[in-house]
Amino acid sequence: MTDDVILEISDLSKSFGPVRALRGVNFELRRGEIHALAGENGAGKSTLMNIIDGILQPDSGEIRLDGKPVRIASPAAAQTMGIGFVHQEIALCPDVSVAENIFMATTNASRALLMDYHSLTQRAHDVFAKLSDIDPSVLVRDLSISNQQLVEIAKALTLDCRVLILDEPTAALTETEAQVLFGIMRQLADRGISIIYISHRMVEIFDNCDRVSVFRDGRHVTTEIVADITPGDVVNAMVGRDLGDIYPEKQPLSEQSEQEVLRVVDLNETHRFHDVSFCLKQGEILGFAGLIGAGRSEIAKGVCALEGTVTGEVWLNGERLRLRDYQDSINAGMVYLSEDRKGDGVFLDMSIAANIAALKPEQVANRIGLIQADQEETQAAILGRKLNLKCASLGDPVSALSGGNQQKVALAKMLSVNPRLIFLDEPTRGVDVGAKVEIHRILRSLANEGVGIIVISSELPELLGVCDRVLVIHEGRIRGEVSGADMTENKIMHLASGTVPGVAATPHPAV
Amino acid sequence: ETLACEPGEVYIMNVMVSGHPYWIPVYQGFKQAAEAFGCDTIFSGTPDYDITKQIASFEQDLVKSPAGVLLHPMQADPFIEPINRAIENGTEIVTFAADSPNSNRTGYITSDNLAEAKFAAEEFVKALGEDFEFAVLENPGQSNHDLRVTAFLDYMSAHYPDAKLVGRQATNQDSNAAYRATASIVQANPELDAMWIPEAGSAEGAVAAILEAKADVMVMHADVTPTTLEHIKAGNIHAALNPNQGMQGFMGFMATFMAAHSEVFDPFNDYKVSGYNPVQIPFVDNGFSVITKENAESFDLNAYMEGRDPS
Amino acid sequence: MDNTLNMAETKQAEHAAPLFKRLIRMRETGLILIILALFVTMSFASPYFLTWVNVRAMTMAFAVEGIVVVGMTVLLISGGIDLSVGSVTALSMVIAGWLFLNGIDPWVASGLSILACTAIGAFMGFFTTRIGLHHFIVSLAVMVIARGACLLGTGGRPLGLYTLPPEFKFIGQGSIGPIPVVIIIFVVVVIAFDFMLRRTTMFRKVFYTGSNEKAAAYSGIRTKKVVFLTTTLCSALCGVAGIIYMARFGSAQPTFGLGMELNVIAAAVIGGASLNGGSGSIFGAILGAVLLSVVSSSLALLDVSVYWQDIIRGSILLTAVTIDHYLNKKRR
Amino acid sequence: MDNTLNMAETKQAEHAAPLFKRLIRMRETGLILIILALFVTMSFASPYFLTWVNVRAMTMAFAVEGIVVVGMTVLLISGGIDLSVGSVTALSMVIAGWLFLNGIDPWVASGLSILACTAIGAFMGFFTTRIGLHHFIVSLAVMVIARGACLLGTGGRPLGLYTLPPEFKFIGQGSIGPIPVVIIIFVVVVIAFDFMLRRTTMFRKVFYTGSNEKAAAYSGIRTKKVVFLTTTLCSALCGVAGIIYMARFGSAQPTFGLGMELNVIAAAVIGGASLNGGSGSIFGAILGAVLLSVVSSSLALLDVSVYWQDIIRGSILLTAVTIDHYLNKKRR
Ligand SMILES: Nc1ncnc2c1ncn2[C@@H]1O[C@H](COP(=O)(O)OP(=O)(O)OP(=O)(O)O)[C@@H](O)[C@H]1O
Ligand SMILES: Nc1ncnc2c1ncn2[C@@H]1O[C@H](COP(=O)(O)OP(=O)(O)OP(=O)(O)O)[C@@H](O)[C@H]1O
Ligand SMILES: [Mg+2]
Ligand SMILES: [Mg+2]
Repeated sequence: MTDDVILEISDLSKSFGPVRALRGVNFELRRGEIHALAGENGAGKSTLMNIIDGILQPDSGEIRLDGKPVRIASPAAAQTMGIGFVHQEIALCPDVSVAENIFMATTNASRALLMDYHSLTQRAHDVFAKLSDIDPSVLVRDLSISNQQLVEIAKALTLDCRVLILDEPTAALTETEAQVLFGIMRQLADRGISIIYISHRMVEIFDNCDRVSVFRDGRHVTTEIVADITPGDVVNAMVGRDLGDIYPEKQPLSEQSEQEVLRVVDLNETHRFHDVSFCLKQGEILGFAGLIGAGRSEIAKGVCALEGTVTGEVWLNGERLRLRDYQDSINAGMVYLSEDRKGDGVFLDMSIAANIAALKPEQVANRIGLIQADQEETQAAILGRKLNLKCASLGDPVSALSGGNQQKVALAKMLSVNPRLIFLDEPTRGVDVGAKVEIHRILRSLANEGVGIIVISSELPELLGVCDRVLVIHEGRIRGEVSGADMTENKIMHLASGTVPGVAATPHPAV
Repeated sequence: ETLACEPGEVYIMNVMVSGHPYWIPVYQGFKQAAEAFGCDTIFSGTPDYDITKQIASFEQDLVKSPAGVLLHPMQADPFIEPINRAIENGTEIVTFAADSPNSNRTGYITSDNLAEAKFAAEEFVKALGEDFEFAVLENPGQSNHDLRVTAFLDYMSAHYPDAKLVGRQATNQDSNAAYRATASIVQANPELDAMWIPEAGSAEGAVAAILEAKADVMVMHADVTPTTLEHIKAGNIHAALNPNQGMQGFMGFMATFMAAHSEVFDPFNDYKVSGYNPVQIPFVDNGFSVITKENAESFDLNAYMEGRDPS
Repeated sequence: MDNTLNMAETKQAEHAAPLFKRLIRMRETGLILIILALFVTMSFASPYFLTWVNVRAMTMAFAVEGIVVVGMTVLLISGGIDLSVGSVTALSMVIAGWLFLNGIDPWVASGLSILACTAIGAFMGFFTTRIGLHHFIVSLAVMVIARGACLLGTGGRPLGLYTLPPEFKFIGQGSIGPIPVVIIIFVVVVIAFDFMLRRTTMFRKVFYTGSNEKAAAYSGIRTKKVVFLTTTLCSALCGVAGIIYMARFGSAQPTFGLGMELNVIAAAVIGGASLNGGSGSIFGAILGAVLLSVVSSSLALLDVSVYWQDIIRGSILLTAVTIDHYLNKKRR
Repeated sequence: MDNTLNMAETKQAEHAAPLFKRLIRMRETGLILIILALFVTMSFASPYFLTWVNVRAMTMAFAVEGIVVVGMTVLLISGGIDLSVGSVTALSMVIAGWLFLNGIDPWVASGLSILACTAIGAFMGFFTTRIGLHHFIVSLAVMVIARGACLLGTGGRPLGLYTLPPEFKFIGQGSIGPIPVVIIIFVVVVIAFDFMLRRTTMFRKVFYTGSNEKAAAYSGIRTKKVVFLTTTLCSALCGVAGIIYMARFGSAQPTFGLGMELNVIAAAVIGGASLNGGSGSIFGAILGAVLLSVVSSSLALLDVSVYWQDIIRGSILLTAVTIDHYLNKKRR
């Protein structure tokens, strides 16, 4: 790492109407460093990155590249200046092959008249050699959200850039893929490329980054060398207070109830998963672990009758459910929080309040089915406050929110119906530490109230921290179960990658 | 005392698809008659093929309290109520080229579609004998075109049962559709001798198809466009039957004007007691011209309009 | 915290000048201003413009089509589109007229006809939601089929129905006081649907579905059912419109409504409906219809040359939409 | 891993029977099968169907419109739509015809006319990309304006252009060997654009833009420019089509092409173009046009009653699209 500054930002401000997203921000990026950005949801991180990439124009302030003031008018301009960007929200062309998506920018910049699909596919294979085993010739619309994220990353890695911005690239990745990414990042940095890395996972920042800048409420708070500080310091600077314990207390062994909230027997789906049986006791938080594409999401959706044709039995609070579709599941009190918030979690162009009411608009309506605007707002305000949602007005469209705040809206939507059982697929994806703690506390208290909680997460520490018991899924089957002292990253990883012969899963509950 | 308009007495001619060139000579006749009586005229209607819009434009005409309206009602019955209301409020209504027979309109000016059809049939027989194959294009839904075709078919089957109808396609005045239909008909019937087409737009496409197939078909159609005129000159089209538009407009004005000045007329009937307008003209035939190679030169609308005001 | 504070502020501001604020924030305000401007200009340009007869004629010109606009708007919001509205409206007239001429009571005939149109909508709904074809292509095919059925049922000639009983014709030709029944029906339908669309949970699901069908499905909404129902509703309203037209015209015209689809969709889009679904309002769509209709009517009233009318009409449309766009941009 | 296995399998199979596999995987195969089935049925039904003269006539019936289909398909892929194609085609005839009648060399007149149409496209492109209005509404306004300009330029009367020099008429009426020039031009345009759209980097950007405008913009593609250009291209091709029509019919008809837009869009959609942009192919769109045209021609050839034709046509369209949909579903 050298000290010469490649990118310098001074006194940058940006407002969206009444919302002041950035207020006089200063920031500098040095050659060959990996510079982490931390800050609560809505602190202005993505906004700053969008400005650096020319997607947004600042209201005031200066950007200097190599010491020279520049105006970055568009992503195209940013590209010619050597700035590459992996967006927080996946932006891929669904109707186009993976290979073409990866080399879209290259195609755009090239002077070649004709496409060379063969070399494109070949080069895409090369890129993926390190990263994953996605077939470059499939259409992006057929990929799962995590694989799409990998494509986004692959896309950035092919850019010939000097500054690489990664905005929460690991939010949907598991440890394995994330580690590969960190390896590549380090190689790039060693070649003199500067990387801005945004993440809410402190571990990642402290394991992989050189410096960290903290933002709060649109202001730059501090920049430190990572080696000089502790995660606690960063969190403190971000939130303005000490969070204490990140994970709530687990369920004491003594209090374990025999009462079953959920029992799933022999759930099968021809292509996606097989012979899935498990149960969830009252007061317990259950986790699903597994690699990308293991089938965790599919199982949850199968239980809720959300997708696919599923055979098997589902019992909720001792009652056999016969669900025709997800509506029935909601009516029975069983809901599923989607992992793809932009694709199927929120209605981007509708108001926050309307989003939160979507599961059961009847709840905010009077007896003859008329929606009461004030009830709708009140419901949203209560849940919003509970989740520390940051917004200008509850009437704003969700698209005006920062990524993490959008996630909170999706979560609030689930909580709005007072469910009996919630599947949470990547519940804290993109959510800041402070809110994360809050969400974990909420989950625990819901569990204590008897609500069934099943968490699917790619972030192992989260699973370990929150869950009382974790099921490990591998290729559509439950490969094993860990709990108590057995619950270690190591054990789970082995089960998840199939390197350990499957231990007997939860014995079939006697029917 | 001669009959003439009071100052500000205005007569309106209201049509549908007002951009269609058919109306131009009609309106010229209307205007010429109006000038002779010192009357003002307005050309009005809707540019669209839309009954609701035509009714709206008709009702808006009435806001101007005209003495009379010469109306081409797009459909008969929808205009009954508006026409009757107009007459009640003192505006006389005469229809032309299409009628609203159940309304109280005082007159109806039209060319005789039956006569046109009969003429065409006889013309074919004269050239081809009584035993030939023929086809028609048509435009279902448009009453005068419909009549031209059905009358022709009725006449043929009644008088010349040996002639054979081998093709009957709807092309709705679209030359490309007419091209396609005619091409197929000519394919399916290599012996085809004659075609009768109720309007000129389809005729353009039909002739193109016949020329391309190098078929020997005798074509006749109603109305005329510059292109079909050229085809007539070149001998590709045998003849066109064109309603006498000038007479239609001229007589149309006369009928409307007389209806508005009915006080000069005191006929031997019950009109005074029953309270209807005495100038009742059930039907005026404005006649039609047969356009052939010989007289085609005189039917160039652009030449006719040279130096005339279209509005 | 920031958000609580901000929220409180907004609340307060709303209370300070609630009506004015709400008006400014309304999507439709721009259109209203444009239409007002048009009215003011026109009443200077022509002394006849603001007469009752003219206003009545202008309203009658779009009132029945307005009912179709309502159906189309709901369908557009749910993410669909329907090109068959013109022919289905015509078919509604033809079926009812044909039944009437065959001795069936006109009210019963009308009911059956509306039912038939509803069935056509259900048919389209089936193809779009169950088979998964695009609305555009399904409704295009149905547009052609329904027009063919009109021709078949009438032999291409309008059915004269002046023998309809006067109490039936009253729907289309009568007035209550000075106000035509047609306009009353139109206003009732518009207000009812505008209210329902804004307020009922049922119609809220239409917005969710159109905004993001997948997210709606993930919210437990039976999106296929929603789209099926909006498709059916649109055709049913075409059926209703056809009956009113029949009563108004005293005839059933097989060629009625050619090109109506573009007009109706344009009205909804001018009024803020998105062709991608998820947004739109009945009130806005009706304002769109008003704008289109008033422009046409004004040109007719001013005796503008036919050869200029289309050019002016198109230009006004483009200008109005542009102004509306800018007004909305500012307001945001 | 599961998917690696699958990939390997696919790879292997590809090598085994590459052409066959590729054919099966092609989006257009379903349509080709349907059209083939239609051809086989028709050649049993009518001995005239498979004659050269009939095939030639059927091809002539859609060849010129096919050029417009090409432009529309590219525009649809980029995420736009154009309702003005019919009137712009007519306007092209009118401008060129008017200039010719005013003494300008027909080739120069045609060039100027195509230029004017291109300018109209640029005008629409400006409103859609710079001002941000929806293609639907802008092109609707332009459709009305262009139709008005046709009326204004001709006084509503078709321009007789019989005096066009024979070497100019050759474009529309001549043949090279047994093959009409019109068909040659059509085939060249189709092959050229199909190739460019599949292979050139320039046209790939059209796909990227239509598939996800944001993603394309993030990759540095000037998406507004792309959409501007596709909008312009579509109108320019309408200009070309108008000139060919003029040469073919020897006249300029101000009312030409009414309703053409639906036909053209339908062809593209049947051929796999998405109304949401991002997918489609020229080849498929032309197959769509072939399907529509062959059905019409066949009904005429079989002398099916006018009153049944629309019903049959619509039903065949719906059936074909449904079959195509299922064939594609299977293939995936
Ligand atoms: N298009 C927009 N319109 C209005 N407000 C916006 C818009 N985009 C962002 N904001 C606001 O700007 C602020 C900063 O958002 P930004 O996306 O930069 O946050 P962030 O730090 O990236 O948060 P996260 O960690 O949740 O991604 C937020 O309050 C957000 O609501
Ligand atoms: N729509 C789909 N069509 C075909 N296969 C699918 C579809 N959705 C998912 N799959 C496949 O189903 C398997 C399970 O996917 P799922 O999303 O449940 O995995 P997961 O364990 O949740 O992992 P992640 O979400 O992290 O990718 C994967 O192989 C995936 O490719
Ligand atoms: Mg962000
Ligand atoms: Mg998942």
